[in-house]
Amino acid sequence: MILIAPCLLLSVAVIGYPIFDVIRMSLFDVSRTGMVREFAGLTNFVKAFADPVFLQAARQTFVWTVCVVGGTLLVSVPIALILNEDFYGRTIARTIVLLPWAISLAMTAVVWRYVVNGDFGTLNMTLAALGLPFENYPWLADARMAFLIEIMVGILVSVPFTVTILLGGLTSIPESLYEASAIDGASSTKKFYYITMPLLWPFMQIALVLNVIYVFNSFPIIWIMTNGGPANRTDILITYVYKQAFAFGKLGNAAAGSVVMFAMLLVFAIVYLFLTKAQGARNDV
Amino acid sequence: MASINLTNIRKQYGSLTIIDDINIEIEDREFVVLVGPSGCGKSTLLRMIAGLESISGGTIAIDGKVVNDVGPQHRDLAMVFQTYALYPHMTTAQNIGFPLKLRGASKDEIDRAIAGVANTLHLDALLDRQPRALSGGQRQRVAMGRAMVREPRAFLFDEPLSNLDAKLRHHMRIELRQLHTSLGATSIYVTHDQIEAMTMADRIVVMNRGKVEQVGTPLELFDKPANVFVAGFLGSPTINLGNATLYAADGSARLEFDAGSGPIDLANVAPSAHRDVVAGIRPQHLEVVSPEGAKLTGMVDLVEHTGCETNVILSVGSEKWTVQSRNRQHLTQGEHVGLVFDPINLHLFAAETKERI
Amino acid sequence: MGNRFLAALVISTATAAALLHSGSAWATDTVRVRVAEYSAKTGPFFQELAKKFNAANPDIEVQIEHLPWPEMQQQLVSDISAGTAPDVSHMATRWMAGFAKDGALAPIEDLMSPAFADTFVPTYLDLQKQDGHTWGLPIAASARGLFYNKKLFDKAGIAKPPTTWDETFEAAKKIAALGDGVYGIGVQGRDLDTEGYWFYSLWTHGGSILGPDGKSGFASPEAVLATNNYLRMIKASVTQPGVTGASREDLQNLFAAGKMGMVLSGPWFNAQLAEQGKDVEYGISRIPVATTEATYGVTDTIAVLESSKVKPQAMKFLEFIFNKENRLEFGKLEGFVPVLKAESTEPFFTENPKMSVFLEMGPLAKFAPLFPRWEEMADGLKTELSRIYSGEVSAEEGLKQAAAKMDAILAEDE
Amino acid sequence: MSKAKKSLVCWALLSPFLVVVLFPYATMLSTSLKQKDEIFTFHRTWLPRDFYLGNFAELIFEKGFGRALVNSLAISVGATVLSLAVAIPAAYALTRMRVPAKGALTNYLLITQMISPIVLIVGLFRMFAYFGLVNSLLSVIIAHSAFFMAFAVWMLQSYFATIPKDLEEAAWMDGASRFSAFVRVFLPLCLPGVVVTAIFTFVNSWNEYAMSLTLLRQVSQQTAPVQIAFLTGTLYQIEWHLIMAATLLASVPVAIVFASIQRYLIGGMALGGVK
Repeated sequence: MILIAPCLLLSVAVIGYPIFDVIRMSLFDVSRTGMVREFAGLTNFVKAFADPVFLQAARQTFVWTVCVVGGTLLVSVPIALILNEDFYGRTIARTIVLLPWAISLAMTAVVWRYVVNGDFGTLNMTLAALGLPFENYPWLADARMAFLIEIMVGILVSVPFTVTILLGGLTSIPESLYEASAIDGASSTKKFYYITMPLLWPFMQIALVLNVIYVFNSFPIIWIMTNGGPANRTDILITYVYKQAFAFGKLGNAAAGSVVMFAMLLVFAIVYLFLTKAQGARNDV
Repeated sequence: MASINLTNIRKQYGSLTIIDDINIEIEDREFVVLVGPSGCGKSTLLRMIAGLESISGGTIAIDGKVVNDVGPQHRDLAMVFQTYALYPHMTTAQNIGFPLKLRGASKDEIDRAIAGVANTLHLDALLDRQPRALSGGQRQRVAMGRAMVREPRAFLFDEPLSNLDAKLRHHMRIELRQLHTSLGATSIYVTHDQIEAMTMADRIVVMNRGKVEQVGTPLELFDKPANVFVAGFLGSPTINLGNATLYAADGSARLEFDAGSGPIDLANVAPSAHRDVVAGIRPQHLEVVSPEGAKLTGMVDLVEHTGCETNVILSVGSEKWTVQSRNRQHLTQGEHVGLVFDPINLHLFAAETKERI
Repeated sequence: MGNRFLAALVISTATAAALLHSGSAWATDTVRVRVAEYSAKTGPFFQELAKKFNAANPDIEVQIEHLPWPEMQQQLVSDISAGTAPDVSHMATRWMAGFAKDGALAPIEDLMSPAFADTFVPTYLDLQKQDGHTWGLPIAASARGLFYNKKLFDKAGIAKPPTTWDETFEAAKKIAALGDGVYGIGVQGRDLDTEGYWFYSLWTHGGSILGPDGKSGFASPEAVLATNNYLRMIKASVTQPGVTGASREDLQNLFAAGKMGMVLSGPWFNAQLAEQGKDVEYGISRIPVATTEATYGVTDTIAVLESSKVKPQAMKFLEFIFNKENRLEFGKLEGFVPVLKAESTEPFFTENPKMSVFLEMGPLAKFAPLFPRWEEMADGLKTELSRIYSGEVSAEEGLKQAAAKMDAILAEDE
Repeated sequence: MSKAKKSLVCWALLSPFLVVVLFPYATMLSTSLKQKDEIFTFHRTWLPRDFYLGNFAELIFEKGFGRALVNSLAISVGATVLSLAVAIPAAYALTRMRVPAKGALTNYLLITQMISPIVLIVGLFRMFAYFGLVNSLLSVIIAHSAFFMAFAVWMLQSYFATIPKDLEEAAWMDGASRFSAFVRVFLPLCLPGVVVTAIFTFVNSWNEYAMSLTLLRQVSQQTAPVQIAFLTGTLYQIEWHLIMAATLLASVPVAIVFASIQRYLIGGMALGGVK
């Protein structure tokens, strides 16, 4: 008990109060300077749901989270498999794969904003040098393209963490299983399908849950690269909430939005726990 | 060295009772083996003695002093774990010296003690190795050395040989027993292997489902098992059991197997009223004869040759029985044979309580 | 009244203390001043000013905190809500109304002497007033003009800078026809000041932000014309590609690289061009006109916060900042137009054609309204402009939406 | 397949991703070696005019970026130490002891991870201001520890679970107190896990922006990411040459740490196998 107390105390003290503060603000009329005025019931929530931009941001958050997390797993699994092989220069390759982790998200976003700049960015410079028609293509002007690029950057920065977890998982699969399956006549695809995937699955689950939480709440990439634009088409809930709070001074609305975001993740966590539990129960039978 | 007394020991997890009212008195210098099938609570009991598990009820006393609330580090017992639990980051010497180091012994003392133990256990050449560079037997020895180095009040062994191959296990059994003879230390030894129990123990405690079934010297238990469970647990191959009826006729006791034997006169049993029993006869006490005139017959299923002994597995009624004999038997599968035995070797248990009559 | 009494009390206490313990440390009043950075030079400039001020006023210690613009609002909100706000803070004038309405700012008309108030160009000081109080001082002011690349004009055979939007369009076409990755004119489509870029066209087409009926003027026929003015340029591909992806900074960079014929911007751009666009020969002319001549006037505000316990000392520092010498230096450094009458006659402004044009347009300047929720209205407008520029909706349709949003907010705040 | 051939295939398969990873680094390097007026020019080039190191010098000597790196280092080390100091005992208790309401506790820790610090920033700031902790590196250390601790607990827990319980029990039997068994036997064994967790916390803290920005207002206290943001945040022009140089400077130490402990990192993440 004494051992857990400091951890709990620190967490409750530092995070607990702000959480309480946000919930309180979501239920009150709040001035732009954070002064809590009269009780407002669910007005802030009603206002949030009545705002088409909020709903749009919610939809886009879904797309953003699914694409980034899904893309991350799709990219990470093959990379982890390759990095788990023994080949010349593996240490270097592993280090390079980890590199995006070494820069903060905000800085990554700043650099990428420069990279994809139409006239001065290094991307168009390189593509043009390769003879491709991208002299001055404005990557961030079109909402769909901008969102796609942001998703790609989102994947890029999530890969190191995910690959690390998956590599940890791969190294924990005993070699004897592969030997056994080889004797049983399994081809390498079958080995992957029947041995690697099932044994890697718990690690993928961990990566999935944590990535969903991180990506759902990920702020800097979109904020810096497109600021939610053009026309709110790349807004996600967190950028929406931030604008409400600090650009428009609607702290109550922002708090309500934050609570809704939190509730969404909570529902995700509960569904996840429920599913894994159900699956666990099936496996036990 | 010490005596250890367990009085009304209980262990519960919620409504689940793991150890149910156990009383055992272990005398100073005694080698006691706790034996029973897996899950019977023997390891839990040992860990309770060690102080690694809390006690839900009853008292544990070492040398007459109740130690229920004394932590494992203060009970002055040594334990050898099934996995050996060698510290992977320490060398053999460091592993062995660790208990002394914790007690603040001087470096000289420690070195001397390590050298002494290493000498006894033939570990001298391995002192600088780390556990991962040792074989299973060597690891086992290091674990022993770590237990021995500080002359504890008692040794606790938790299936210490179960990870060794058969030959090594036999060898270590002898060594352990010799060690006990020379050290004369109180020892409690947990195993599921009845041969270990029989060969090593001064006294055996047979446990089943959290209860003590019987306590006694190996031969007492073998010769006079208190119930069907003990009879079935000790001895290899397993005792042959059959349902039978006991009754009195002509002033003497008679037994008739349900499998369809003729009446067998039992000279050494007092005649009693008609009752259902379980009768047991050890494979060594059975003999295969020709079926003619035999009171008990069976059909040969399989003949096993182990070299000096031959085991014949047969169907007797619905039961599978084994006959062990020193003579080579030339029998074929499906052959009908007769079985004879000296009634003096019969074990009789009440059918209802499964207790010895 | 109360303020004055307090001020008198504080000053007399401070004076008494100073007399008793002249030069001793405990008598100093700390004034925390927060400034946002226009450029990397802003912070150091104010640090230097504070050093000078502190040396001259041993009883006051000014501490400068400087922050990037994008973080200012968030930090100010956090600070005010936590009671750790500075005594003086820099802010955009458009935020001022909101903070004033919520009681976060101190009215300063009683803190400053009439003589000091009189040194300001009235237009800019008036912008800091609302509900009968003055809420701050105009720390920066700018008007906007048309920057044009002389070399590109020569190449395209354009004799003089355009004065009407039609001429501008023609010029842009000629420049764009030069090829080689050169664009005729920049149109801004994202981030800070996107709405401002649109106001240039709105006002010069005779439109206004707030209609005569007190409702949004975003959807007026003039506004539609103003929007179509840009739209025809976009459709004719005489602007940079990807208008909706281009921020003010992007346009300025293109101009500085010599890739853009014309861009509408403010005096600060001179400073950047001096550093980054050394090869670009450029001129600045008035904003092109359709029906009415106008420019966009923007000020930023430096205000004293209501929570400050050293308001008179804070004011003293403000007076120091706004002396002519310091203002002039600031103006030269960052390239803002004068806010002090005395500055306006300085040769730096009057004789430099790259500054004088902004000065001349000063009287024509129109300003964004001081609504507490202006940011929201502007954001709604920006969103619709972005849809219009990308061809997703027509000007009429998009502007109607933006106007509806503005009207809804106005109605809510009534 | 020979190892050489396999290596070729592996590199070939990885190359698309590696290019994407390295592209921004190449951009940073190229831009940071350019002078200010070279960045927005008519004819862009990858290669700088002359490899100009002045940006780095300007950053360190004029902008005080060295100071910011030191601040970042102090905060990251502090946050790592503090969060490990509370997370290790908690993770130990959760894996080794019967903790009442264990489920609720783990759920709570998961929940704290679900809320972005950005939406909590106002409340967080109010609280630190109330305790007078604004403008002190300590406050950021505390805030970082609180936010990164849950992940640390989670990671340590899964690592601790792989350490056989027997080993500590053996130590207790050998006469070690709980504490000394923990320090002498348990900790040395889970060192790889602890190191990996420490690295995670360190990197998270090193890169964290929002809390450092809000809680530290004095220029002398700024962390590296905050100072880089200041370079981007000026109103009228972004100092790309300095930003790229600063980003490079801030990421190189982390990259070197990654390279040197990379074996450890993946080994430590393998949640099994201390034998």
